[in-house]
Amino acid sequence: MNRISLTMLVVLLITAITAAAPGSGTIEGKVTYTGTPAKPKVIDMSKEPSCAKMHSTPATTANAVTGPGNSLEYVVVYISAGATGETTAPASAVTFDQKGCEYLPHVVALQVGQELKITNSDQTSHNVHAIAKANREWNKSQTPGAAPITEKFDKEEFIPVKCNVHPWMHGYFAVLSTSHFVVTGSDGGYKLPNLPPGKYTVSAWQESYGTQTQEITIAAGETKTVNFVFQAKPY
Amino acid sequence: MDQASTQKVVPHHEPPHSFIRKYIFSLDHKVIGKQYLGLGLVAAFVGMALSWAMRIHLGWPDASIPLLSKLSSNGAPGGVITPEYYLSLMTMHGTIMAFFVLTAAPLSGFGNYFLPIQVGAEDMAFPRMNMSSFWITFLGFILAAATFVIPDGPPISGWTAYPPLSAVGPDAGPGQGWGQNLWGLSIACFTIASLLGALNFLATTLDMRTKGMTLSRLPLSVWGWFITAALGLLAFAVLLPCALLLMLDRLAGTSFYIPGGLVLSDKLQPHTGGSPLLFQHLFWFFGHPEVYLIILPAFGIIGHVLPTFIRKPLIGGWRVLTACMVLIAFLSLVVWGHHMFVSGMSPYSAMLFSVPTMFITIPSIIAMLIWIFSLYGADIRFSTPSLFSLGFLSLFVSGGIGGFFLAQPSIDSYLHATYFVVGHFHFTMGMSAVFAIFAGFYYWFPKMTGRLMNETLGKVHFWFSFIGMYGIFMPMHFLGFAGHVRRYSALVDDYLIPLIPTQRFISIVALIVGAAQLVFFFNFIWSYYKGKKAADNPWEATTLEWDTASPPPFDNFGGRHLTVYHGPMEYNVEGSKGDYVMQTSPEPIGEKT
Amino acid sequence: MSSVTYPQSTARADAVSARVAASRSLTLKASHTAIWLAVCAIAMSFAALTSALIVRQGTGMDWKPFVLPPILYLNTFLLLTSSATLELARKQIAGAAANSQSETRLLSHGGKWLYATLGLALLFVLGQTLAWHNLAAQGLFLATNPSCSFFYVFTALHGLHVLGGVLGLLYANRRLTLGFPFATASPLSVAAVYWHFMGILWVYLFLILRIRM
Amino acid sequence: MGKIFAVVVVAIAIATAYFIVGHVYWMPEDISVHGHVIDEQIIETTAGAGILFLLGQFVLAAFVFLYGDSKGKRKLKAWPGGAKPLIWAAVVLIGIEILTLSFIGSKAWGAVYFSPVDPSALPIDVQAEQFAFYFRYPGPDGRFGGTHPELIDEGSQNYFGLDPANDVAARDDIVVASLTIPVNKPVLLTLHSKDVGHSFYVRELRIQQDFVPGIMIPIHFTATKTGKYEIVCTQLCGLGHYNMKAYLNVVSQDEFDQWLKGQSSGQ
Repeated sequence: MNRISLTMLVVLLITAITAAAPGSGTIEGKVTYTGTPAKPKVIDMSKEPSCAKMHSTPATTANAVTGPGNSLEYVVVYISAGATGETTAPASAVTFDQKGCEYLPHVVALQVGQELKITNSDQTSHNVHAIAKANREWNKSQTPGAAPITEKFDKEEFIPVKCNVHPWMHGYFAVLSTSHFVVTGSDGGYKLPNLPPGKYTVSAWQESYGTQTQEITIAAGETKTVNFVFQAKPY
Repeated sequence: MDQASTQKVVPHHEPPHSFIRKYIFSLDHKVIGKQYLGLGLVAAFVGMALSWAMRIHLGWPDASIPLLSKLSSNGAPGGVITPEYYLSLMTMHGTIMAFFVLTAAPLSGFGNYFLPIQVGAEDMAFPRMNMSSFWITFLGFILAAATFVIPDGPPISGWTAYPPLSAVGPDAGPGQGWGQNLWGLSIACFTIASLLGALNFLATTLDMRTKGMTLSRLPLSVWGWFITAALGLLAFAVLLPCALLLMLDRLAGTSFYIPGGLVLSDKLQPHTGGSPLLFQHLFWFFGHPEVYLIILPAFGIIGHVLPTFIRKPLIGGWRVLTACMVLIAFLSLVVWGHHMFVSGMSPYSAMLFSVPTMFITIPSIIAMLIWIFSLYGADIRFSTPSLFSLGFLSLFVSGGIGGFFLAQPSIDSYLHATYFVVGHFHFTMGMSAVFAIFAGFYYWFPKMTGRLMNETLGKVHFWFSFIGMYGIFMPMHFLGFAGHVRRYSALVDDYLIPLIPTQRFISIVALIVGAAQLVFFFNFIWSYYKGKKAADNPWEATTLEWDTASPPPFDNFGGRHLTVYHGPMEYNVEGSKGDYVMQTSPEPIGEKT
Repeated sequence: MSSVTYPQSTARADAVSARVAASRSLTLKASHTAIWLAVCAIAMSFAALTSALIVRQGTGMDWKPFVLPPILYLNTFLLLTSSATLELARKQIAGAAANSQSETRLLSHGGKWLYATLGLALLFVLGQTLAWHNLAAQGLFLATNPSCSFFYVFTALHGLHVLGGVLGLLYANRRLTLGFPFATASPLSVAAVYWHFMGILWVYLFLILRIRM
Repeated sequence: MGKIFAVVVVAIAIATAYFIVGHVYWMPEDISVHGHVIDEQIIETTAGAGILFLLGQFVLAAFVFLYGDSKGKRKLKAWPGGAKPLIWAAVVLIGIEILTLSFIGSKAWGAVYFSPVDPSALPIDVQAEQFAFYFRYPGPDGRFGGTHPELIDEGSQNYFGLDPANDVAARDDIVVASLTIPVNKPVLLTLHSKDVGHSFYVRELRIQQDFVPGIMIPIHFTATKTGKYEIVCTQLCGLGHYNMKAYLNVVSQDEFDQWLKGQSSGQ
């Protein structure tokens, strides 16, 4: 094969790839519930006055946060199968703050190998205890004003994280192997853009209600809607 | 018979020639004694450094100690001590001080060096066992020190290591993984070594005494070590299985101490039916005698050193003080429950344990009266050893008083686990023992090295230490009355915040006292090489160690066979020309014991 | 600096040989003392363990008794017999030592009984391990139930002590192969104290387990 | 040297006495029915032990002061009477002190532990865990729901492992992080631990009692003074030990009923 045909082949490849970009599809939708979810419980922070006085309205449990129109917040929606060609984790770190003895955000999603930056904005010491099973379990204290703790995870896992000093502090590290993931906001809506055409399995994970999956095929430039409905339990 | 074959059965080895045999794996009780003292000094320095870190943190919670950040990036990120690292420091401070300093130095250190000489033997009964005791202890210390370099860091469950905290592994918190395992191994080593050592001490005292060294002529130091060894044999024999069961719970999944239905770190623990109180009973059955394993050699040393410097025998001779020590040792075996008044043990047994605990004060107070009233009409010579002995008397009175409070369940229910307890046991088993160690160290240094320690530096060391000890530990009693809970890495409770200045004051005094100990280290090193040459009997004492060269030759008495004619406290005897009579002097006098 | 002059080496050699007898009897006396004290300490440890068993069985609601492997009866018999054979060995050797002035090897008298003792000891340990296999076959392991835990701990610790005793007997054995006057029956008598204690200790542990199962 | 030593010892003894007698640091006011007995016990012990302390230090100081270094010029005197008077003094005096203290002490102890529980006492279930206390009131139905360790889920504040789905009694249980009790009414606490050993210590109540995992430990008391007090943990329980605390609110009966109503509507 001579050099000219080789260069032509390369040119063709490049054009093909660039052409694909604008034509990438999007999956979007809304996560809602049916039935009656547990009433959010008021958290009694009296043992930690410095935190208690940071809440004008008392903080409440976040294991099932609902919004208008039965929307569910803090649901992790991600491509669990079908996604291709993404291994490198983004260089940007995901931040996870401890403020008013609450985790901000309650659920943080990040990619395998991506850096997690944990900060303490409180006047009290916290200990961040990642109760991992697939990954290495760790438990580190963070005194007020201490430097951020940075960690990485090398396996896909939904890791419960807690602070033993303030037992009500409970959150999750959603460590995903895909780069296509999103955590629903207060409206329960989500959007997974830049998906090359193809067949995908979309999964939605909620800490109390479990995981749901749906199959979907999208063509180039197409935007499809996938909604998830969880069965809420009063207790 | 030719000498070669003779050696087969001569238990008392020949002078070694290789360096290793001389200084490292030596069978010579004097070298082993020095090794123990050296280990004790190193351990004491480590333990003291740990307490400095704790004191700095308590006084100035957000102060940064750069050195610590190098030692543990998780435990002290940026040099600021995290709550769990404070507990690690506390745990290792207690473990190292209680075992590797206060038990090792006065008993195994001075005991190894001087017990055989004082009974006129040429070595311990079992030199090889003696050597292994030291090296097993050394291994134990290495294991304890190793906890600082492993990733988890040292355990955080205190030197008492109560299960389930100490038994369920990493779920209980940082340091409860390999840190706690190494800790357990370290304690096991120390225990085995102490048992072997106790056998050696007892057998040597009973069977290796020289001609004329009847029990009534033993120096009080020997009595102290002998009684301690007997007590240790019983106490450590219980600690060993206690620790074994704990390790099995940790590593083999058994449920001796861990009950069912425990949830740690959101994990339901796979155990059933164990009893945490069982551990507490086993532990304190050892743990309370341990306090006396530490203080009885101190009693012995003071009983031995004081008469030399007041130039009088103690009132009641050897009998009364020895009887007190025996009584204390015996009672210490039946009072362990007073550590558990609020532990959920039956309130009836609390009352049962309270009474013998109170009765321990009687022999203790008799001993104090004997010492104090022996000063009456004396001619006290104020050299450093005597100052430390007198300091011991004052400190032990102050410490013993706290016992009256803690021995009563009703009062203990208020003072338990407060700084009152911390102040109390630091006065009694801590500082009293330390002062006795210093008394012994300044007293015997000339014999061990052939040189005298510098008196001026010694007195500086004494005054800073003596006043300092009160400055540190008396305020802790006061904090106890204010309900200041111990083992807190930071003061966040509303009623504790006003007490921070007091903590800061204690910290400052502690740092000054710590600096004063450096004076001692310097004096020790300097005198070792440059100190004034010592005569064989610089203090004009009577016992056998002063009847040989300084330092003593390999077989202690250069082949002489001593015969003992008198008791150890023949000072200012009527009708004798000098103001003291050596135990070996045939000069006939009315034997007064 | 020393006020005491160290004897010359030749003088020392005599001094040493003169001390031989004295030192030897001293050490043997001390060894007897030590072995009795060691027995006390070991008894203390097992007393602590057995009281732990009683407390643990009383507090936890999860105590499941099991049938002790029958081979334990045989093992008990083996261990007690070994005490008897040891006594036979001692009797003959002591007798030989008393009236032997020559270079006789004391072991040639009653040595067979000593070897019999060692053999029985090893059989006992083997038997104990068989008992473990028996339990394991029933699915009873160290952590299965507190009753099993205590069984394994007792037998394992006692077994270790027995092996320690075997070493002691081997040492005494070596000393007996020396010619007179260095060979004496005494090391054997020291080992015997420990050995009989091992038998008594096992009977005690066995009874405790028997009662508690 | 001897004179300096004597002066220092006396100075230390007097300073200590000042701090104790002057109550520079002291117990807070007692707010319990049983507490005054313990306080009297502490006062008596302080008096008895304090005298011994001062005597010991003063006699030591006096002897060191009098019989200091004489460079061997002084003729030595023996203590007249030898050991016997000292031994008798110790045995008799201390014996008496010990026996009296033990006698009064056991009464004080009995007042705390052997007094019968008032049948009308308000039952409260207390759980200690790393690193907080949680308190459970039976709610309107007056019955406690069963607890199931495997159901414990702190994310949803189910600290006790209640099973409201299947257990009706559990549904109205009130779980809070601070202890609110009515004044002058007997209270019966049942202490149990979720994980490791803890302790329940309220200085003002003169009560300290460990939580022992695997055991339920009942304690009862009556608070006599309204106010806000601190409950702290005194048994080393892990890294958050220093910060394991809760508040005790002693309120009037009416306020208590109000509070309880508010809570049960909140559940």
